[in-house]
Amino acid sequence: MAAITMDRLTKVYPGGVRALDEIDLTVEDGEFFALLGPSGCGKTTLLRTIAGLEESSGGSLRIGDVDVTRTPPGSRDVAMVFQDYALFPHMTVAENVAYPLRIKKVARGKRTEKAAATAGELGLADYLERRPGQLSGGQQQRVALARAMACHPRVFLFDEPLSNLDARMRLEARTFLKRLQRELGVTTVFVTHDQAEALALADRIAVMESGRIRQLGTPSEVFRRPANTFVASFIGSTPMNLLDGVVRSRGIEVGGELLPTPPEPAGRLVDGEKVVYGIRPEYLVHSPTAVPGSLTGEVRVVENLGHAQLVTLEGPAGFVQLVVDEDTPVALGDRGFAVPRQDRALVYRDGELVTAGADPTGLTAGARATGAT
Amino acid sequence: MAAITMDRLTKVYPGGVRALDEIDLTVEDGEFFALLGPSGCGKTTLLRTIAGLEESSGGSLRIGDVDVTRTPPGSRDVAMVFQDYALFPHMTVAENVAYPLRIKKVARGKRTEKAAATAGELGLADYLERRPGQLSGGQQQRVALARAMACHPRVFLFDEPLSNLDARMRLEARTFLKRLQRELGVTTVFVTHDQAEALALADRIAVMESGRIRQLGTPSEVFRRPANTFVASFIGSTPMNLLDGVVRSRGIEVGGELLPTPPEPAGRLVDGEKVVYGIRPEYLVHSPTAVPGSLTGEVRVVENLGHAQLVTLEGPAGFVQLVVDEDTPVALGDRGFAVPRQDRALVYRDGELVTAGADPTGLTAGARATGAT
Amino acid sequence: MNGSKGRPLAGAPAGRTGGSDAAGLGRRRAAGFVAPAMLLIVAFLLFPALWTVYLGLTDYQLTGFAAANPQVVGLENYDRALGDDRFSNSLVLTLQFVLGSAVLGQAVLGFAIAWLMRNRVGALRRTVEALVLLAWILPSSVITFLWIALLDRDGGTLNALLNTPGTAWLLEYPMASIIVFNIWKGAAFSMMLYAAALGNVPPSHLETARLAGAGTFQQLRDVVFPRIKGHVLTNLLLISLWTFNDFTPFLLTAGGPENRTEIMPVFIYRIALESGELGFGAAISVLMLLINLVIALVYMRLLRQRKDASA
Amino acid sequence: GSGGGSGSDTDSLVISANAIAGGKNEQEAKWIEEWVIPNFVDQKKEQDDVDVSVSFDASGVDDEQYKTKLALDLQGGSGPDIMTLDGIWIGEFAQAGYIKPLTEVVTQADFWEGWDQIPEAVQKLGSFENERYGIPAGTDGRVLYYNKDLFEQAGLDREWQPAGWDELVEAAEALGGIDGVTPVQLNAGTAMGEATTMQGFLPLLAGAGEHIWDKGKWRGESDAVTETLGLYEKIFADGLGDPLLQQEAQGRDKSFEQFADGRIGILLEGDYFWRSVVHPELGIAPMEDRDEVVGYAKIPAIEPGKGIHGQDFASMSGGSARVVNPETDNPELAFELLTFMNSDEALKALLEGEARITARTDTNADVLKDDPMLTFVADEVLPITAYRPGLAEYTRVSTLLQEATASVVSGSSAEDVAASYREKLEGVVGGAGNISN
Amino acid sequence: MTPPPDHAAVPSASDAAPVAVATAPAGPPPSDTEHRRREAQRAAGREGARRTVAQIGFYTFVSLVLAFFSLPLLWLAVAPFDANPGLSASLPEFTLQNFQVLWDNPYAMRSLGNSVILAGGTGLLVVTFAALAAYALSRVRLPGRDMLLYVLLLLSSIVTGTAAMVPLFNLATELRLIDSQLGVILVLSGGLLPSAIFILKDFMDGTPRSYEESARVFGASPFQIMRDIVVPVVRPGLATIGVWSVAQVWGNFLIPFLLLRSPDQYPAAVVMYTFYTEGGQANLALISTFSLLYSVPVILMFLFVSSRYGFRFHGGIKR
Ligand SMILES: Nc1ncnc2c1ncn2[C@@H]1O[C@H](COP(=O)(O)OP(=O)(O)OP(=O)(O)O)[C@@H](O)[C@H]1O
Ligand SMILES: Nc1ncnc2c1ncn2[C@@H]1O[C@H](COP(=O)(O)OP(=O)(O)OP(=O)(O)O)[C@@H](O)[C@H]1O
Ligand SMILES: [Mg+2]
Ligand SMILES: [Mg+2]
Repeated sequence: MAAITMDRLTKVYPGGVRALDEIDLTVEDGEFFALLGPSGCGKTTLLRTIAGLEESSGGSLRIGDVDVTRTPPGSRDVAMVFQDYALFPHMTVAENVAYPLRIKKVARGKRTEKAAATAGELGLADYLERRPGQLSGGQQQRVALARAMACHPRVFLFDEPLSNLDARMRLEARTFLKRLQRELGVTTVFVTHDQAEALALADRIAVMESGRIRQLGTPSEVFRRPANTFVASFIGSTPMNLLDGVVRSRGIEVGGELLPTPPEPAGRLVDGEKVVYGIRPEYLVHSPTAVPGSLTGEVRVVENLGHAQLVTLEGPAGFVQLVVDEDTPVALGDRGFAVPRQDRALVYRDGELVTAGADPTGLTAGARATGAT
Repeated sequence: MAAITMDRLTKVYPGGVRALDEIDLTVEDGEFFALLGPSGCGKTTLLRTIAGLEESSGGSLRIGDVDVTRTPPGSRDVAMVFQDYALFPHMTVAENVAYPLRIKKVARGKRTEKAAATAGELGLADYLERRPGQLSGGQQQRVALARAMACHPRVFLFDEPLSNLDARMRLEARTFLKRLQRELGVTTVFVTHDQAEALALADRIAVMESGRIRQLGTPSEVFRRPANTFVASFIGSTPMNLLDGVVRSRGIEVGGELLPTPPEPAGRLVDGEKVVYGIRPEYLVHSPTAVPGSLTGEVRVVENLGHAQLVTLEGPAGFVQLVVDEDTPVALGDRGFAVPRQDRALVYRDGELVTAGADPTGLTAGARATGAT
Repeated sequence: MNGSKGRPLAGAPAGRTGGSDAAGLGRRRAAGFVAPAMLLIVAFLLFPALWTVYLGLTDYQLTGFAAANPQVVGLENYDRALGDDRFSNSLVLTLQFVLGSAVLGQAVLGFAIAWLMRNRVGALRRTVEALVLLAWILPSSVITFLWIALLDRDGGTLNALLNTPGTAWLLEYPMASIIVFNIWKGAAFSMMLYAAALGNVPPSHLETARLAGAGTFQQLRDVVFPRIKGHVLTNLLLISLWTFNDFTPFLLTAGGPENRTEIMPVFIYRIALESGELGFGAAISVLMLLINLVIALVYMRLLRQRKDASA
Repeated sequence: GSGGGSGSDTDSLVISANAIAGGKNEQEAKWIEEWVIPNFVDQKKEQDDVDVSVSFDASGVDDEQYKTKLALDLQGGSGPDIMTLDGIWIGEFAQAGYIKPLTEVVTQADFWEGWDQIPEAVQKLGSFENERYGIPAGTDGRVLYYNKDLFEQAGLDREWQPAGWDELVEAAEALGGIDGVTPVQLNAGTAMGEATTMQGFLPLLAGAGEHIWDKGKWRGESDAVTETLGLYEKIFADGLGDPLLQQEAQGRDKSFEQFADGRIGILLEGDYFWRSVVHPELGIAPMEDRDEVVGYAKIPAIEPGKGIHGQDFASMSGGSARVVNPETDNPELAFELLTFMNSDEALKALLEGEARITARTDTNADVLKDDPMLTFVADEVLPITAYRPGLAEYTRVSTLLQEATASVVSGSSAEDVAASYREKLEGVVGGAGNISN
Repeated sequence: MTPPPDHAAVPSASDAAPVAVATAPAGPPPSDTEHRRREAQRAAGREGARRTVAQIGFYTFVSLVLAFFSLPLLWLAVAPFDANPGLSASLPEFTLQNFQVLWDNPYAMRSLGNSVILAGGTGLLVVTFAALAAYALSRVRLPGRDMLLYVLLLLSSIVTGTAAMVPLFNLATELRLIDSQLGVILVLSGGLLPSAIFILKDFMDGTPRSYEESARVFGASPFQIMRDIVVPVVRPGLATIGVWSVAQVWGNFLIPFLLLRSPDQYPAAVVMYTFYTEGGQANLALISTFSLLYSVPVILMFLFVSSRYGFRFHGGIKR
């Protein structure tokens, strides 16, 4: 009923910036969908186009069964939470939450009641008479959510709602948001530039770059099998090691070492061709002593990740990062060896993942298929 | 030589807010020291007091061998990088970097040369003639660093320098900063509210709460053995599970289950007393089937952490979070069991860690000892 | 009002106006918002102003034959004005007045107060601001009496205070007196504007300069001024225009002694009201407008330079 | 009424004057509101059984502002039915067509019996180019005041009437012998404003035989003008007057004080000086022994018989006149009210027993009989007096004259000043064609 | 005079070789420490002195400002209660007689009411219309918008002068606005609007777009957005403009004098001129007392507005 279907949706700003470039995408009903990408890639533009705050320059947009491409924002039945929450500073929490109802001409008594109920659900019952300036960031965020929920929209749009919170609160808010969306079951599009947030929250993720979607898939698809080096370097709380390599008959030569060819692309590589060997720091196993088929280097930086350490080695293959258990002693200047987990290594040719079959971007088949349902 | 020694340093703001409450602390020469704590705990105040931007209300402050308690900021030989970088928008990168030298009346030719050299070290050679508005966040941060470095201060002060960067850039910048500080060897105090950043970067960490230091130690000390529940709940990329328990003769009863008493506090507990049982999500092992001595509950939320999943169980002990391997299938609504790693579990009595001996806060012995060197 | 009919129509042009049109106003509705103000402005400002420009081309007088039969005399009035010593005298005086009281006086004093009070809260700041603002909002006819009493030669408060009995400030230092008077009267606007502007200067910028060892003057030069240049120019533009058109000094000195304070609005008042030469007066008003225009252009030029510089 | 008028069902009239209750010229305002209006309305009711309504537009502002407002009203074809105008505005208002000769407005205009009570010379106050525009409301006259005690001290007669300017200068020179006394205060310069022209230059010029405006032309560099400036030169160059006093903004007030203090010998002023300045009780510079010490004499012509109209003496007068708006809906009724306001009875009601020169001889005879000075002005001065030209250019010419005297006072020669005056005059009155020599 | 702080403690390190990398940890000679300590002490001493001087300077300046701005007001506080006020603020011979006289004056008290009507009406009109116009101009890009504002600003200087009185008067006559307070309000509003729009536009430019967008997503119409969101948010600006325009009207003499006929309608500014004698001398007793009464409403308004809405500018031309 409230799926969002974009068909060749395009947005060109007056200055000529092509912020959305023929986006084909379907967000399923009830799905928690994350838009991820670097600054300026068009995430906000896409969200605003769905909300109707920007008029599309081409293509069409449907929410549920209705074509809303030309519908003004107030009639699209969507609610948006802005990065700065956009709480009205002169209204109390109760008034803020009730505002959409006021616009919809709900009688005063009824809307006060409803606003109080919604705010109550989000644990704001004690703050109804405060003004936004008197609330902490996390509370403000909940007010913004309550306001978005108050008029039971068919779609939630969140533009980086967590980025204003401090690190600690962000974690709590994220869990809260996830649980809330599960309970309400409202289709949700969530913009972020923090990949950890996207991975943690989303049912599916679209990774964007300069107005286009570079990969579409579930968090684990995107995390485990980034469709291209762009996505690979973008996803993961520690960036993936992307190392230049040359295909040899018995493996892939990286920085002078021969590493075993991963199973998937195995049959699809040509001897002597240049590829990029991708392996996440989490999938490199540390060894203090030389091991054949491993990457090596001198320990340059050790960063504490809490229960583990991120070690940066500098060696013939360049910088290589790997995650080492907290109990393993690693000292600066030591020589270290990193053994790749074969089943997790990926190979990119011309920036694209070399795969066994189906399109890893999830774009052609996936999007079309879901679009057709 | 350029250690920073604070002796009962106190700052009371005109309104009566006691932002620093008799801080005793020594930051060693060349150390990378992180100040961590929730918003409003006094981190910025401490930094600004070191810089001389706030006048202390009591106590003394030494940089190196010199008492600088009453010295004006311009004469303390410290450099500060602000959260917003504070780059002068009307000056080019070169002019920005040269600004401290200009104030110190270094001749034009010499200071241009020096500024260019410093900027060059930070990879800014190509941007010397640009203005800050034309640079990306990461580049701006490097300009701010270059400006701070330009006059070779004895101390660097950083106030959340990374919080304006997007998540991806933050990771890169963090590694860069760490390497730079290593090379320069300048005493550095770094304020953050992001514990992951503090853990990754710092030689030592002070965790603050309302103007006081609650724990002082290396990242792994602070991570593994938080001295009190405040620090425990603050440190860690996923918050520690802090569960109410009662001491029994054969273990600690948490949510009806009897968990083995961790070895350290073992002899120090009294039967029947109420304690808090602390265990990090990373140190809980998941089991789909019932295991004795485990915490149990229904799976409520599953968050993808990339190579792992954060699972929230709701059970008799309340909410329990644990980290589960990415390959382990966990479905919402399933029943799950979490087995604590005994050697990592902690016990808190009245909010304080029950330990085998030495003061875990690192404050009394630790601080004094370092202060005396 | 919120009925579904008409909405898609209204929404369509709204979107096209670009990102800054956050409320989806659209040009048509925007025109509707502007219309009432424009209507009043056209009727009671534009139309009389154009009429005045026309009057400036005639020999129209309030009374006499020229009132019955005004003749279009072309640029004669302008010719006469430009050759008139009184006009050039009043132009020079006006420039002194504007420069002294607005550009130097109000702007500098207003800035000084705003700067020194920027970090203050509480009674002191409120008192200072209230007094300064009071001078701004009291009616001119009242404050001129206050100043006449202050500057009076026998028994005036100032003479009593400075122990300079018998000094006739308004006669001996007429220009200085009205300049000081106008500073007193108008510093509030600059103070408020600069207080707001200084609020926009990030403290971290000032502190960076302090850490580098910069003194107050260097902080102002390197950090504050570049940052608030736009406000400075808005402020100068408005207070210059207002001071240029300020008639209040007439109530204090009546243009005297010996026309030594006959600034342009006073000159026009005398021409138009005392001599009834409305055509000539209108021509001088137009000349005054042109001088204002030149000043505005100079300011805007500076403004544009600033834009280029920060681009 | 016409412009300011209310509904036209009943006959209604509006009176306007620069007077307001509780403020400026309160006496006149109260008189109109409390005496004129009720009495006139009653009278109409009783005599003609007509209901009329009369209202009063009060204002209390500078004369220029009042004039401007009236002019704006009149140029738009509206305005009050009856208005008080300063005598010197009559000409410029007439030229602008704002007001019309009374005979053109009201058929009965010439048949008012009051005209007989107003001297010909005084009627000029409400006239322009020999046409009556309004009825003069009151007038004044200028004389030479002198301090009898000082005269005695200088060895002069206590009773003094100079016959020519020589005698004036002689007396001044005699007074010059007394320490700390300024022999003559002859208003000059721009700080004195119109007082320089009215209580200085113009009466002297009349004594030299000329009007400043005559037969449609302004006087330029004529002999009389030069001679008048010459007198200034004589007085101020020879130290008979105090040049500094002429430059101060409060110079006129100060000269009054000095006269009252016995520090000025001779002073040219209007009867206002007698009534309101040195009046023992009401004056702003009161002289308790005014009646004994202050003498007054007519202003002499340069030589006997050389004044205007061949007079031996000269003076200038001012005052206001009440005028009927030509656009009024009820001209006859308005004129009736006008004459009512200028009846003997009405004027006496206005004065409330105070001594003041009115336009009417019969009234003056009654109200002035206890005041020898005002009687002197009414009897001796008014018949020989002159009025300023009521033209739009007059104020500007007056300013030029003030500037001219200022130059003489500060040391320029009368001839040079006269020449440059003439040059500037051309610019002000629209070319040499409007100037006579 | 204190020495300029620029010389304060130039650390010797800044003159050292520009190789900070690796050299820093190598301990500098002990004399350097000694030098630093001396420098630091000297700097601290100078800082102390500088601070003292700065404090003294600050309070001197503030006292001067307070004196400068309050001295002229002294007369207003004293003269009205003086039986024989002169132009000096001497100790009064206390009386309330002047107030009694004014109370009995037929126009004085009423004129204050008229002033309130004129100023209030104009203030309301200017604030409302300027807010609408400034909002639209701030949000919708019209070609030549800035130019238009500048031109109007300049033209307003003609119309507020005396030379334009004939056109204004004739216009009012044609529109039958003579002797009507509405006429005065309209004419004054026309002159004040350009400056008001100019200043208010800055305020409008400063409001975050996201407020409006979020209301818009809820379906609020532009008018509702303006009423519910923008107006409350820029309230300090509106208050500022309101006070400003009221103060402008409150002191305006010429326009109400020219356009009004019946003294019953005169505002205080006009009535104030009537307290002069026939000879043009001011009746100081009445004028001072009336000045006080005349000032009280604006002062009250100012206090009300500043305590209620704050009274400040945002400002300036941005971007
Ligand atoms: N109103 C506008 N006019 C012109 N160009 C615009 C406008 N808004 C955005 N853009 C441009 O469109 C592109 C996409 O912008 P958008 O705000 O959608 O990026 P984003 O992915 O949300 O970035 P961020 O993470 O920084 O918020 C950018 O290049 C931006 O400069
Ligand atoms: N200038 C000031 N006047 C009065 N109180 C202040 C001032 N600056 C800070 N405070 C108060 O002092 C306390 C400590 O503030 P501080 O800025 O040091 O916190 P912080 O740890 O840096 O917080 P954050 O993470 O939000 O930056 C807070 O309670 C704050 O409200
Ligand atoms: Mg965005
Ligand atoms: Mg802080």
